[in-house]
Amino acid sequence: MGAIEKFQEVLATRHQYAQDWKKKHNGKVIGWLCSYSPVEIMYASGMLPVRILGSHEVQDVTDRYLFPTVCPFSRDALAQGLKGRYNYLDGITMARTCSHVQGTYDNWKNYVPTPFKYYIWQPNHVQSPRAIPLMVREYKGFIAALEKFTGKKITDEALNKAIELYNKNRRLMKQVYEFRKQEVPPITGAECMEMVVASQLMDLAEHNKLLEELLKELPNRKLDRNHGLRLMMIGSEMDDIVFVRMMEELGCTVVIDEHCTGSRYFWDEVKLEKDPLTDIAARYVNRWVCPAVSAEFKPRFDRVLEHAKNWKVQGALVYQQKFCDPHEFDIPHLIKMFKENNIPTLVLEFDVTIPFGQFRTRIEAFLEMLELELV
Amino acid sequence: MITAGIDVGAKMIKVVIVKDNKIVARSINPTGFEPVETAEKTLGEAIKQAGITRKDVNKIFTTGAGRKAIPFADNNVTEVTADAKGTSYLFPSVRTIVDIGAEEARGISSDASGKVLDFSKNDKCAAGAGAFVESMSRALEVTVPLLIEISHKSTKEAPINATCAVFAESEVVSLIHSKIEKADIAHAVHDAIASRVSSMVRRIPIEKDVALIGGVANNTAIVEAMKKHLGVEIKVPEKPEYVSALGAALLAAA
Amino acid sequence: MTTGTKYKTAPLKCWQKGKELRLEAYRDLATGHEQGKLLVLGCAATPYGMLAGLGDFVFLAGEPYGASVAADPPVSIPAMETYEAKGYARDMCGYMRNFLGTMFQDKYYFTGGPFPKFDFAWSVRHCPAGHPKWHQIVSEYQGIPMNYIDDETMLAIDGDQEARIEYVAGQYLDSIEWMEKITKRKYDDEKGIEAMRNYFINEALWGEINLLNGAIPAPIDIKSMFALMPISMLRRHEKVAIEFLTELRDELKDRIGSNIAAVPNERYRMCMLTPPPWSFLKVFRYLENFGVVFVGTYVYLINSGEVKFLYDEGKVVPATPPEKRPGWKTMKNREDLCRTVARWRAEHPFQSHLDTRKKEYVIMFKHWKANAYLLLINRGCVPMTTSMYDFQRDLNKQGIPTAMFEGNFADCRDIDETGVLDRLETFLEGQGIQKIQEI
Amino acid sequence: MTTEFYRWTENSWHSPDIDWHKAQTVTCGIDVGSVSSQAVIMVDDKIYAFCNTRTGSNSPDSAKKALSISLNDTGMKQEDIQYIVGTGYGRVNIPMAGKAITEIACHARGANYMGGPRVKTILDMGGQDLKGIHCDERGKVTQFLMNDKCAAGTGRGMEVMAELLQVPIVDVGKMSLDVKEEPEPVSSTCVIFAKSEAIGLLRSGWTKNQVLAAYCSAMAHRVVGLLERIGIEKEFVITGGIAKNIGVVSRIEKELKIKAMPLSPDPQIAGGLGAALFARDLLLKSRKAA
Ligand SMILES: Nc1ncnc2c1ncn2[C@@H]1O[C@H](COP(=O)(O)OP(=O)(O)O)[C@@H](O)[C@H]1O
Ligand SMILES: Nc1ncnc2c1ncn2[C@@H]1O[C@H](COP(=O)(O)OP(=O)(O)O)[C@@H](O)[C@H]1O
Ligand code: SF4
Ligand code: SF4
Ligand code: SF4
Repeated sequence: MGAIEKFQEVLATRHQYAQDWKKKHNGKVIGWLCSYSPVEIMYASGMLPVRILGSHEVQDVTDRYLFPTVCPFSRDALAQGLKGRYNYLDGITMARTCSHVQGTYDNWKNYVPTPFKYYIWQPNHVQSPRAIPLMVREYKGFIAALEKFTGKKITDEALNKAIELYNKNRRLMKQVYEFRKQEVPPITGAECMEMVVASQLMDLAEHNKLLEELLKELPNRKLDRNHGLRLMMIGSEMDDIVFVRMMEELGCTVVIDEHCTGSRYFWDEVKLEKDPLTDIAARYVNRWVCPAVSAEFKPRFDRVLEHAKNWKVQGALVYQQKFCDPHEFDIPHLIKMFKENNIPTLVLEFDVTIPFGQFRTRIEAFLEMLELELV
Repeated sequence: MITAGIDVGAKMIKVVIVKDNKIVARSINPTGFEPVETAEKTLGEAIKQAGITRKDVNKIFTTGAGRKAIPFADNNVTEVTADAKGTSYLFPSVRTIVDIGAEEARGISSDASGKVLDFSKNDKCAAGAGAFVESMSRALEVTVPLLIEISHKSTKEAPINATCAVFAESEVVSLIHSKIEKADIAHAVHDAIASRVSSMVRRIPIEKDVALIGGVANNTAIVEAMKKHLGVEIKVPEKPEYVSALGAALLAAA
Repeated sequence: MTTGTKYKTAPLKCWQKGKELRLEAYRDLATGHEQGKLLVLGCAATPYGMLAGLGDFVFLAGEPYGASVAADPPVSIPAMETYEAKGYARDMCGYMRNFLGTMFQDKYYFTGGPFPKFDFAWSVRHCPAGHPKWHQIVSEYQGIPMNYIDDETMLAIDGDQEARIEYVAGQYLDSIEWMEKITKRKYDDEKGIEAMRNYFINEALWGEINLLNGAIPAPIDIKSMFALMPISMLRRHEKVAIEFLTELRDELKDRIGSNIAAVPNERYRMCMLTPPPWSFLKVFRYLENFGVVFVGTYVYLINSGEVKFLYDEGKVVPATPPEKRPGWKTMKNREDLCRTVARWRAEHPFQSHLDTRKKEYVIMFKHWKANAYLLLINRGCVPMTTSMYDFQRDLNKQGIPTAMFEGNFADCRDIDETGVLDRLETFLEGQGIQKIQEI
Repeated sequence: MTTEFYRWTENSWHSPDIDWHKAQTVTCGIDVGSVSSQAVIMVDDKIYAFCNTRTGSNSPDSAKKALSISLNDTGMKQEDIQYIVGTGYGRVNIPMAGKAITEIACHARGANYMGGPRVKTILDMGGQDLKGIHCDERGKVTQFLMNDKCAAGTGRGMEVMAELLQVPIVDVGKMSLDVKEEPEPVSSTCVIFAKSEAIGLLRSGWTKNQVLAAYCSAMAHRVVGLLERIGIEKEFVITGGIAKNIGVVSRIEKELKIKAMPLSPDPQIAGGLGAALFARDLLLKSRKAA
């Protein structure tokens, strides 16, 4: 089985994977809810960190808990908990960011039987010089709670190891992203998405091995498909791989992304400057910012544009989860920025499930618009 | 004591006459644009059926969306109150009532005496009600009874993702294109409604027994799907569309 | 149904004075900038008294401004449409849409004239994502500097609360330096401290006034309170507000002493958790026909008043101004000021944690001797509604009846008035409350 | 079975003057929309025949039907058509089509043909969608926007209303203009709830015409809202079935303070026409390559 198939398999059997891991390592699994959750610390505690994601099926269990204008991503995630699919979790954590996911966390805490729960008070004024010192102290609280729960000390050594592992993972994934710069990318957007989402579900030691294999394979990999136009995907959370696959079949390739389940999540490494804890804190304060915690367009937009240029995109798919207000604020401004740089955009709004017919028409029309000559 | 309850629904007007705590007549007509006349006519039919005269009727209560428009009524009560009363008369053990009408669905939690403890209604979208079934039957080009019949024969799940009744129609068309069996689509339609209604009903506590009333309770495919979604047995009265009118008549006698 | 007792009513004596003060506050908003005062944009939870250190200022809180526009549909609808035409989403904060709409139209609501250019925007981040994002758009559009303090939910259960107070105090200190830099004015610590002192006193007074509605019959109804709220909202840093609120409080006490009611047929007392639908305040008048009196709303107390909750005893009492609390210092310098504000914000957040809020809701309900909660689900406000169903369940579990309706409270297009009245009537019917026939 | 008021008149036309036997190219565009299907036959660069019919529950059949109606009395047979492009909602399911192109590109192209190179903004109001489209002087799309959340303000919405009021849909526009006073525009954005609102208006004594006026105003207002987001240029046209509803169109023009440029022969065939034009391009290109 190739690396990509393995990622796909983990995605399809994520709950089984986590439970098998538990058995094999006689270990514990901790779920996390927002990409600001410090995975390094969780890993250093000996637990397997897994991201809590939805299943994109119609469900009718969350309305009782979350008002319908809470973003579908948050509702879908809570539904999984309410349906008992995450009953194997030993713990759950969430970094203070967006009030929608916060709703998921609050309700999870009260209505899903997960033994260990910890809310990390992530400073939301990331531009303040006061943020990193606070982050360090908040992480100390988290570490103390984890130590108490697992009965195991989290040493600097363990933290350093986790940093090394995650940094390596980030580096390797970035190398895979480099291949997407090629004129005929040897890997599709959907496959890359599978890779990144799998990194949020798997033991990284294993994921890294797969990445190394993949990197060996990529130089000679040829895809039997029409790669079409080069697109970028930008927006809030996005793990609807079925959708991306449908889209790429219409004659385009997603060559780069900027979203919470993709590059925005993993791009920044922990810079080794001071002690491990301060370094991790600095990463989560200075990382590629999510609009949920930023009141400045510029830092994010500059990076988005740089990505768009480096990967030579021909059009951008700007999307949001329905009702995702942090991103909705940015969208008109993002569109303006793209327009000023002659990159056409298509805006889509995602729900737990997607009416494929309508979306398909929009994407096809967008692709037709991008083609220089239709016929 | 003889009392009448008139349910002035979005689609149908229903009348029930109760004599000494017993149902003696029922009648129904499409509401149309002249609800007062229709109500008068429907009441007349019921009176005839009961073998009494208009003067014998001691009191008339109305309920339903158009309840305030009937000048000859003595008083009016909301559908929620009427539903709870009517259901508790038919099934004293019921604590949760689901009423699905043409355009509105409701969940009601009540006690043994038929007093309302809590309720919820669909606010935003009409996607989870009888009108949805009707527009789907049109999209599939089959009658409602046939839609229900084939729905029971379904063997596969098919998704309907759009919440809007109008958009769902085109999803149905695209399901037909993807060569999905009509039976499976019919099933999906009912499933979609049941899912939306259950979602709304879940906002109130669901306690046993559960009853389904309103015109749509005649639809056996919906009843099946509701059972599956709520995970409980569901009682359906005979002539479920008359329960609100019955409740109004009983309240008039109180 | 019996009609019940009929209470004596009398107009409020201080009403006229209140009206004048309110008009004065609005006038200031309209002309203050021309008189050389700084014009600062913020949000309702911003401790704007601190701005006094920079000299005279006019502070515009976005929410009450948005509410004023929203209450006036002929102005509000075109404003929101202007906003939408710019490509912004319709499902965002209703207050913001009204605010930005009039900004894009260049129509200042209070004057009808051009929309003012702010000197800067400075707020707390009371609504995760919301406010600073809103100001970001203003800042971009008007080319003005903005800054904010991240100080919400500091008492979240897990973690190091003292560290957060330091973090927040530090941000306040930094922001004073920032203000000095962008306004090129020297910050006078004395003045800032003085104004914040008034601010705290006014918050406590307004809180106390809200608590007085625990009396039966209620001495003041919610619509009058909404009318007087701008004084406590806009002028918290001023001595005149202290004088007025003291007078109001004393008058309410007198009314309680002589059994004077706000609504003659008080039969059923209700309270709320959120602000009302601004374009549909007549819902309260309608409910008076059922003998329903509204005695208060939780958000009232939280964003423009302060009370003290005694969780263990299940009680609520008037708040003491921070400096008088055991273990707190008298403010002498800028550090004291910032630390006091930070500590105070920790205890008096706009959004406390879910579990804390649940406790407070019940305490308020009992204090107000209410019969039911009216829960408004505001489609235009995520933080206030995310967990409304959860609250509802929790309240019901404790035997508290709840009536609920949804809509957007700052968007009249998104309130189904007939539907709402229908729901409320259904609810009251279930509670055995019927319209009072011919009083 | 009662009368189906939502049924608009199906129509077809063919040119008595063109002799297709001598043509260089004979191409066809078939637009299977959610509500209606059109086939447009082009002989060289001229419209030769078209028809407009209701879409059934299955798109291959609808396409076949549209094609055969447009061929009626022309002597032309399907084999005589050299290239067919499918468009519209059912485009992927048109067996005789050589290629499928979205209705967005086709409407722009068709509007460009009928309105000339000056056309900059196209408002397509069809059965289920509202589309605002910008195009260049060749009819190539440069930007577009579609409604998504709600079906209110679409042709199907209008059909629901026509049926409710038992007014033939073709008369809706005219009747809605025949009023002295009209109620406030229907406020509900939901088609289904709008229906209840309309019933309420009728019951409180407003006439059918007035209720229609209220609904047309509401629809026009929503459409203008969408158009404003994409921007409107003076050179603007309306395509799709609602272009035939004078009640909605005149209210849109009034709100925008610009008149839509007239489109002939029929604004509803813009999609099919665009498809036929693309078919011609494709045919010529393949000949060149060969
Ligand atoms: N025998 C039946 N089978 C299926 N659906 C039915 C049947 N009878 C009534 N209905 C549905 O019930 C709805 C009418 O229900 P009713 O409770 O009378 O509504 P309302 O009170 O809103 O007028 C209609 O949408 C109709 O399709
Ligand atoms: N002659 C007409 N007069 C008024 N309205 C019409 C007429 N013909 C069609 N319509 C309206 O146009 C709608 C269909 O639009 P159309 O563009 O043909 O839809 P689509 O292409 O999406 O199937 C109908 O629902 C109806 O409301
Ligand atoms: S989009 Fe932002 S707030 Fe939401 S989960 Fe991702 S990082 Fe967190
Ligand atoms: S940032 Fe957006 S997508 Fe992410 S949790 Fe918040 S609302 Fe949902
Ligand atoms: S989506 Fe459809 S059912 Fe829902 S509000 Fe809109 S028109 Fe109504």
